[in-house]
Amino acid sequence: MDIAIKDGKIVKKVNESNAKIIDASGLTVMAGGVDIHSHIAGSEVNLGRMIRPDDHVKDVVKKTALTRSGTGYSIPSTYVTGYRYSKMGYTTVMNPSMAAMKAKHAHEELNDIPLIDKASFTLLGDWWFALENIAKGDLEECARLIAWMIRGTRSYAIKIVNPGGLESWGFGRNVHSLDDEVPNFCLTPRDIITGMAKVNTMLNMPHTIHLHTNNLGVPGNYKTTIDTMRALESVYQGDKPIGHITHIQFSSFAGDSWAHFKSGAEEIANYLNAHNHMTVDIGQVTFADTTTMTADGPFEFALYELGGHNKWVNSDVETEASGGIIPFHFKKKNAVNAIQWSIGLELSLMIKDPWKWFMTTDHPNGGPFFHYPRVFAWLYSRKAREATLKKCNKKAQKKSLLPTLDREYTLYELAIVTRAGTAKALGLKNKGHLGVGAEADVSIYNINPETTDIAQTYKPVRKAFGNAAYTIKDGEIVVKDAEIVATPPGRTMWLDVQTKEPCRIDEEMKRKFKEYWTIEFDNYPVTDHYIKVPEKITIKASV
Amino acid sequence: MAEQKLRVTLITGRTIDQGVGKELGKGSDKYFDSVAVCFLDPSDIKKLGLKSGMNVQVTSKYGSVVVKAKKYTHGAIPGMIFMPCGLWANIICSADTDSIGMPTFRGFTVEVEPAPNKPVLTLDELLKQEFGK
Amino acid sequence: MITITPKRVFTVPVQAACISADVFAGKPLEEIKKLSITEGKETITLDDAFNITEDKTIETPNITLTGDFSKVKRIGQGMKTGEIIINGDAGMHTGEKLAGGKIIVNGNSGGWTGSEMKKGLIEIHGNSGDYTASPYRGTSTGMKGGVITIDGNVGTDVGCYLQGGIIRIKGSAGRYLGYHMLDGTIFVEKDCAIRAGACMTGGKIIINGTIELLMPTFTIDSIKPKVKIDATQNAQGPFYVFLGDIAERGTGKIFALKATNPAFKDYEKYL
Amino acid sequence: MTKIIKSVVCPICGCLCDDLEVTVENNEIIKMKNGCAVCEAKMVHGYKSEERILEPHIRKDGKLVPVSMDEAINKAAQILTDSKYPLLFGWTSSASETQHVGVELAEELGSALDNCCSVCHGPSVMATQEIGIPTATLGQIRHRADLIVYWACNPWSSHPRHVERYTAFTDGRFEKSEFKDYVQKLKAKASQKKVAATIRRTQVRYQPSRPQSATVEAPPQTLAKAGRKMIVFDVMKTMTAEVADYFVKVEPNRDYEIFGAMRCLVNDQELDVDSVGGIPVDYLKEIADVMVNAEFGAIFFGLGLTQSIGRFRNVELAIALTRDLNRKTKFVVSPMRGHFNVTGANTVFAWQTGYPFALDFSQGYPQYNPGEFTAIDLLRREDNDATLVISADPGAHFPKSALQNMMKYPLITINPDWNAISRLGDVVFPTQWCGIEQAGTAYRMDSVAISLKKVVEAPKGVPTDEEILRRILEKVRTIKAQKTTKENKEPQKEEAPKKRRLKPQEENVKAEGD
Repeated sequence: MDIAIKDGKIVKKVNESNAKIIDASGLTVMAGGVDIHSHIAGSEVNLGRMIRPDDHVKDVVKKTALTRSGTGYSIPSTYVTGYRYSKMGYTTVMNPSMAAMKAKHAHEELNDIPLIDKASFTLLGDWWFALENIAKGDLEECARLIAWMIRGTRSYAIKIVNPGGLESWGFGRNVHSLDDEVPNFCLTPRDIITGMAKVNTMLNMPHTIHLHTNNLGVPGNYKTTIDTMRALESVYQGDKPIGHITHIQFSSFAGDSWAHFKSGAEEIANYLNAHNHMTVDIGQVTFADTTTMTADGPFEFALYELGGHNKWVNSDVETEASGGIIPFHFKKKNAVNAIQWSIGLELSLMIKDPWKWFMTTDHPNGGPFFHYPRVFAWLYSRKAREATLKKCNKKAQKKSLLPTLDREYTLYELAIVTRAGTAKALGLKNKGHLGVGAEADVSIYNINPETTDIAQTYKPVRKAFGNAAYTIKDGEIVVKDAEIVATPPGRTMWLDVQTKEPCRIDEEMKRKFKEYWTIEFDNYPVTDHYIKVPEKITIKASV
Repeated sequence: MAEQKLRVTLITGRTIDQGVGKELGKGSDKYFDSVAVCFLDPSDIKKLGLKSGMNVQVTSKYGSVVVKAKKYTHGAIPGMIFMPCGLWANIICSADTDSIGMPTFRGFTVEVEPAPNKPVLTLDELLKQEFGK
Repeated sequence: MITITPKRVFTVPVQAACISADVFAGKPLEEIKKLSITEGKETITLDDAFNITEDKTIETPNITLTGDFSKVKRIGQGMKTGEIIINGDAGMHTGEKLAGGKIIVNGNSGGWTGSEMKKGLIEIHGNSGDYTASPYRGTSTGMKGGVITIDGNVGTDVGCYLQGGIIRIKGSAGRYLGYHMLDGTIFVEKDCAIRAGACMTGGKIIINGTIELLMPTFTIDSIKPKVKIDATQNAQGPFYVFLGDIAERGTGKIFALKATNPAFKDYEKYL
Repeated sequence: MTKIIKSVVCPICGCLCDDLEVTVENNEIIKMKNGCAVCEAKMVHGYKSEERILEPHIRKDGKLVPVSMDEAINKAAQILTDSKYPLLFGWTSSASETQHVGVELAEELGSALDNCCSVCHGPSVMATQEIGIPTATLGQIRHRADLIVYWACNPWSSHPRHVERYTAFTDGRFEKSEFKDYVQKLKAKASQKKVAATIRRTQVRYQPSRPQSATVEAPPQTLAKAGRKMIVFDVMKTMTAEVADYFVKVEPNRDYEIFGAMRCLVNDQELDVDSVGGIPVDYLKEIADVMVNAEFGAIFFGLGLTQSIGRFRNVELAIALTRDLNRKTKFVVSPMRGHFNVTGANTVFAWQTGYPFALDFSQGYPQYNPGEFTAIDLLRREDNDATLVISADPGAHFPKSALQNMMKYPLITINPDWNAISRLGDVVFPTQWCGIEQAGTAYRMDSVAISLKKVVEAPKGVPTDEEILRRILEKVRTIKAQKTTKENKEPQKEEAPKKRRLKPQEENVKAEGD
């Protein structure tokens, strides 16, 4: 089968006499990878970079005639991020956690990440304007405000992190269940989640709400996670998913304490197999000396209090969010870490429908994104899983369900959980596939699908996934034989959500604005100046 | 009986006048007036037999500079002098950083003495004298 | 033995991690000459900057450096075996991450000498700079083993995050000696500046001279007649023994010679 | 023609107040509302002073003479490429867009790259690298903080609107301004009545007698009141200290010991000493209690910590204290980042290279080490043989010996006016005032990006610093290309170095999972 590319799009056919022809016979061809959740830019990410010279010094990248220099390891510098994604055949990455107030910073950084298309999700779950309107029951006004915010921050989706918990963290507290009251705001996490899901539907957003659950990282939290999914059942209209739980591995813990820590993967997988209103991504642990970072400030503090960490960053953002960073070394010999690794894979293997779950490491939380090939190997090769499990903590080995799971992913399934499924969940119609009309983002790997038993020879296949034979971005060859050969900037996608009537930007709102933020109303929104190559997507909302 | 010299701890820092002066321009009179000065505790001024506005010479291991003496009015600072950050103060500061990039700008011992006959050099004069440019 | 002397006075820093017995081992002289180093921003060969000769009759030391190497950084970095003698001053990061072998500096040594060292011996017959035996920025695992001896004085922040091994200082020590150390021994024969042992959680610092000021976060434990420096040697007291840093809930020990620290008499009331 | 421009950002200190109202008449700012005295000095007067550089200059026979822009660019590029190891320093009064080009230039040159952070809050950044930092944006503090501690800083002088915009004298959602109280206090000189009422309201019982200190006042009973309180620690009483509820006078260079002691007291541990840094331990105990009892506390610290003995270790312990306090209540700590866009320089450098300042590109990749690649240390050791200073004035803010070493080699400067360093330059470029004549982005002290506005046109022929840098970069590339072709034409003595391949990442990074 031939794939024809013209003007950056996939077309039916081209005139072969003056076309460049790539002979991909005996190779694996996929659409460019689409990452649904990877912290690659923004204030938080950069603070993580800033506090880890010890991490950078062990992974340095030299300047070449074409490419810029930089550093890794767990949070690579911007240029290196682009290069490394591209070398894995990824062409689109979602930056899932952007504080609205710091959106300009995120966009400035995204501009410096070449070779990939990107978009950001704005943290809105604890935004005072949203909380006040949800508490009042005025979801329509809430929707209009959120539309204004999505536009104003040049963002792509609604991100909700530990709803209610971040606001509580303002005074050093947290919420512990869906029905705890959020101090000072007369509402509960349940109200926020369901309210936001309804708002998301009203706005006809291409992606669902992108949810980081309450109680993340707490033993026994799988119950909260199932409660969260149940709460959203009522919003489901039977057509398409209405919620996405991100890095669900961190929300699938069973056991009542760290000492009795175990996997809640089976319960979560069973629920997801029986319901169609949710999608999830995993947040797979890859055993690395990495840097955890999340807007979930209280979680990071709790993690810090477990001990053994030398650095703790907390960064609250007024009226909107919080954040935390801790360098973290996931070790195979640590029982909890090893069980976490197992949970991620158990979920991946037990959720039957590959269109319901997606592969992420929650970069850099579970491990840096350039460890994806390792995760692929664990998915497509039981042998690879066994090899790693053998090196894990004995207690974790005993508790792991992995020996009972025979499933081995095919290349097709792998393509779903890394591009087709993610593109669909994100509502990116022209990405994630190679049909006519799709963007010409193609990755070609040196894997012969007909002659290779990928499960048995997992190591060379893993290597091939990390070193694309070709990556084509918008019809341009950007990687050849794992070498960067061109560095186009990549686009930043953002939504222009058009509501029937705009939100009331009246004196009252401006007064409140002045009261709530320390930036002037006029100076708050992100302007066009901040996006080097924009791709505006216009959406008509139903409110 | 007035003393010849006092050994004091030097503190440097910002003042609002220095801030205004630097923004008006490094060559401005305001900058000169607000930076080529040294604030002393009234008791130390008395010890040296000075009057506010008289010139003093401040000397450290690293250099020596003549500035105008002024009274510190916010609170007692016996045994300390305060100089607004700027070229005059930096003449007597050390480039020793303890290997972290930050020079020693404050908290070290200097000697201060009356210098009624020595002029306070202007920015240009001081640059010429110290750097020959 | 390879002998290296500078061809000129260096005006900009030279990074020469390749000057190491491991790297030279088994290489013919011509190949050694072609090893690449940087002088400022320029990449040059070892030969461009140094006169290099070989004397096959001498086995140890493997490398002798003669002249002013104070601008030459990273000599013997990560070396596992062999011996380097520097007759002159050595630059920064000398013997960084040393994993074995021996480096002798007959002169002064720059900052970060023996940083993150694991094994081996560094002898400095002069002074040593700031951050001797201390790790890189942001790293909380320091020197793990081996011995560093310094005949002269040391700068500030020496032995930070020390996890093992011995640092012997015949002269005086600067501020923040043994900052945040977890284990290991530091022995200072002369005086010690302020904030010794700040944030330490383990290990011992022995000071035969005067401590300028003890951190208030240390609490007196006892008075001991002597203390063990290593398997073969004791320091003769009596010593005041302080425990700390209590702000870090640490159990590190500072041994301060009673005779030279009369200021600590006040603490005796708590014994 | 008069126009009023609102929401203009002040390009002076780390507060980046963005509520200025500027009146422009005939391309000239004639009036400004809302700004502080320093802001007014720059925005209304300083930017148009006679000290403005209007054309490039080159030093010929010891005298600076005007030259064409092309000549100056060529000369600067030549100096930088001829130099074995140049230093690029400054960046703090430039927009982040300019800083962005700066990193590219440094990378191309293989030079050292440092920003003014190394002589102001570099130690704060380094402390963060050692133990992290619990911090917050300024609005969070405005809304919630009922205890504000200014440690070794004097915002009244260095950040004049900090108190009124972000802390004690501002109304937040949960905490209200203490300004009226302060005015009352001034009027009534802390009237007896109020103190009595405060004691009635509080249940804290005071010890009947406390040890006396000659230099430090005892904690006032008003520290136990509800609502916002402000404590100032400093070596000398300042204007900020005068508006505070309590001023604690600290012995110079003893902050570290005090932080250590405070940590123990917050953790309910006993000390073997009676006073620390000139402060009786009993006073410190009361202060520790006030901290623990706060709903939300904020510590702001300034150059008094970063420039006195201990430097980043002082900050490290300030952060450690804050961290300990978070086990009991909510506390944040924040450096009073000073100059204009110094935070932006850290931010931009960090996202491009991983490191915030003290960079070196001589190895082809970024290296970082304060003490090794910081400007003062490089100058102290005389490591560089050429310097480019952009949008900063080390001439007025570096110690003499460092400057003397800098003067031994060619110096290129890019600054809008004849500040001290421009006067010392060998190639002197004029440039626009960023934030007045040039738009762009700056980062506030809490690393919030804010867009600067262009309110007036720059004088004719004066380019932006970004443009100058781009032209120098372009010229440097041309000269380098010429050099390579020249070298290639000469008979080759040795093999050309092999084209460096980016290693496949599997080898590049230590693989742990298998």
